[in-house]
Amino acid sequence: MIDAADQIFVIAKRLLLSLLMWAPDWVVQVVSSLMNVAAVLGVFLVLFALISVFERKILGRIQNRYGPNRVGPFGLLQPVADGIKMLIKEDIVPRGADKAVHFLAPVAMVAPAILALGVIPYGRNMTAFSIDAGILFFFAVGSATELAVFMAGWSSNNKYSMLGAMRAIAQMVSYELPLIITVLPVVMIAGSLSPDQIVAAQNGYLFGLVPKWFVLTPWGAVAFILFFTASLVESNRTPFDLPEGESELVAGHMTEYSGFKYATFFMAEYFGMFAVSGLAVTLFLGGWHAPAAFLQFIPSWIWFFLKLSVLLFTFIWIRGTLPRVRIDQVMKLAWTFMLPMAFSCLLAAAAWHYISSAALGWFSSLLIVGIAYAGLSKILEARKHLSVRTYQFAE
Amino acid sequence: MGALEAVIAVSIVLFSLGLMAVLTRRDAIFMLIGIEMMLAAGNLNLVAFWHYGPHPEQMTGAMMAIFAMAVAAGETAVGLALILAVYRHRRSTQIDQLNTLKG
Amino acid sequence: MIGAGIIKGMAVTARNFIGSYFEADRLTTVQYPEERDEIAENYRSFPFLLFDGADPEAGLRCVSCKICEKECPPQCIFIIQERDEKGKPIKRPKVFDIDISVCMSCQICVEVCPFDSIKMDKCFELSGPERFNALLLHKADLEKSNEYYHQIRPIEATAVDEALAAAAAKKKAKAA
Amino acid sequence: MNLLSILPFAVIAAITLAGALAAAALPNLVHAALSLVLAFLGVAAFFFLLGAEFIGLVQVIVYVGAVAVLIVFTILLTRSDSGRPGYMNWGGVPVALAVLAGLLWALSRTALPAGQAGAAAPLTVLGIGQTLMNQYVWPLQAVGVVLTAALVGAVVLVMEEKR
Repeated sequence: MIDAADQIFVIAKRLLLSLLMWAPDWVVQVVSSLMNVAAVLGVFLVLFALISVFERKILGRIQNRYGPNRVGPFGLLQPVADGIKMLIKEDIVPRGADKAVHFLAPVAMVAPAILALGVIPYGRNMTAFSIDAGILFFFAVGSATELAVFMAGWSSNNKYSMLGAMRAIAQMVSYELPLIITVLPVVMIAGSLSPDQIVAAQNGYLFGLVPKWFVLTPWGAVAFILFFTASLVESNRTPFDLPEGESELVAGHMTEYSGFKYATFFMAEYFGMFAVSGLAVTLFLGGWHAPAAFLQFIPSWIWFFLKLSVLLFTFIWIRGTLPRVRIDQVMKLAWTFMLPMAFSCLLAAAAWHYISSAALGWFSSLLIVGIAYAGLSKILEARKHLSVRTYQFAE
Repeated sequence: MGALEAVIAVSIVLFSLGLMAVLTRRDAIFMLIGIEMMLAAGNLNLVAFWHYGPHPEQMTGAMMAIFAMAVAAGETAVGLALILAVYRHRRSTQIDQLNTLKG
Repeated sequence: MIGAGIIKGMAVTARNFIGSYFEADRLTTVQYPEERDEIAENYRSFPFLLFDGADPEAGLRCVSCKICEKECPPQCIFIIQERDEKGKPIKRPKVFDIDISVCMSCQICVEVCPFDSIKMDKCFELSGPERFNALLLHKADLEKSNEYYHQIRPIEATAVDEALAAAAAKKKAKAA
Repeated sequence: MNLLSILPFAVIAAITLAGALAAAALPNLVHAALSLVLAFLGVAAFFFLLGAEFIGLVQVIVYVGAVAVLIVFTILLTRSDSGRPGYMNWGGVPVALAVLAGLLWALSRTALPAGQAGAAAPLTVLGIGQTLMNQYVWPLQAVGVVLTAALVGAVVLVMEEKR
């Protein structure tokens, strides 16, 4: 019975497919992938609606107030209200705008985020499209969003959106490297690029209680924190939401959008968040594995979405806490701190993997990462106090 | 008209489009776009011949394509850096205006 | 250390977030239309005319001396004195309008009124369907009884009544 | 080549060539750069079609993710798209057509190996990794050096001369 609950969606899909027995096999194949797409889209559209209201409620609670509780019970119908408002709003396209590119930008922004969602394993054999090089596919699709940001910034024919787009692209390009290098140790240890193998590599429990997730190894913990910070930057979330810094850039590359196109950008940001935190769960938090042996009776996909919501809560929690970072600090953090730390994770992972006795391996990788962290903090902290801020352009 | 011939024909057309872009455009960046297209056509050829070639298990074509891609990326970076450096001195990227070397 | 400040900050917001669920006094929001906070004693919104007894016409204190009309800084009070059939002015206003979209609740009219006939009201839900006529309150809308005055400002109302009673007694003693 | 495998081939070929033609012909520089991206995606789809899945993904990362962004950034920085589209020197088209005709003629004359049409083992990432590390170790290091040199070179070229 437990296995049935776990595989409920897989069985349901097989039942639906069995209705098509008479069709040629390529029709069945097309229909099955369409069903996968519909499932992924349905789940994440609902999650998008929920998280847009939860974000405002959690931010409210952090600031000692309630957050939306007027529309529907506990404010849960607020996304419906927002959606209708967005649909009714007039869609203004600036006269000087480049019509075609202006229209295509939100589409080009949402498409990669949704594509990236197809690769993540949501439960035991519940991956929408299991591609052999799934992680590579994720990054290939992820890098297309920079172009969409440029299209939005350029076609709006407005200085602010151009500045916002340039900041966003500079930020996203320079954080793609740490993002990929922190994933490297996981892929090397798991020995494959496909998310299913990576989740399988995190199976098993140490005397029944401690799961063999990568986040519990020293290099994994550091890589997870770096990956999480880099994903904050990739999805333009606070404290790295420089492109749409309200105070100086109005709404960055999204300034000239209104109505449904703006809602699409909003959706693209959240889908980007889902995709990148889904990957973080797959790579570091053991995908759909239960945290302890005796908890395995709960279906696997519940574990995945529990971990996902913990990560999404942290996204919102960070948004409620940290102030926005200056663009040169963002760049400096990427190249002087994140990259060396990511390389040290690589070394630590190698040490952890190849040293025969587990305990010694564990401590040696902790040592490597610790030395790197201490060294970098000392270097970067020292320089911070000494160097007076030099204004290059504002003489 | 096997599959290999079809792929090669497509890459030939792609190559000649790239050549046309290089020849007809005045802007240096357009020339780079043309060169990129020619390189992509070359890669396509390599992979096609690897896939339909006699010894696919040796993966020579695929390896060659990967290395070609890596070098092409490096080349584009340097090319664009050159264009920027020229732009800073000449304030324009129109090629026919960059003829101060002419005697 | 690089991350130390961030962790401290996150701890603060975490305490706030969890505290908001457990410590009731953290959330001071009042769900306005359903729950209503009691308003302070000295809160004032716009002026209103006082009348004694039951009948607003007979008991109206205002004698239309027009001091408040002159004194009002934004000049939002408009008074026309009542005249009997022979045209002789009677000590009662025929028209007494206050444009509350102009009135800035400065309470000068209350201070200058020698007869304590105009006081500041406490009701603030005055939004009207349109901007001009709805916000021009006429005499009928402005008249409110002394009991209402006692209700909204108990301390001040009793003080005013005592002063009036003392003045009346002194006048009667002087007359007797 | 039954009907089923011609359809995806034709669609992808159409997309690639349309993107390439647009990139070559469009006067507006930004439109050309974006249609170039379309052509790159088409070529990546070709690689998927030819079973080289890994190379298709690398193509998307390298070209769509990096090269296109570089081109677009250069367009921003040089503002060379300042409205007046440079005249098209139409002299180049006949040359390109001549090259096209020559190559097609050469293609039609050569007897290409029929090839087992996809009997090859699919290109697994594991396979690529092993060959990269075994037969192609030195070329890999050489490409590493080339890329670093290109990186340093590009930065030096563009760095502001500290006057």
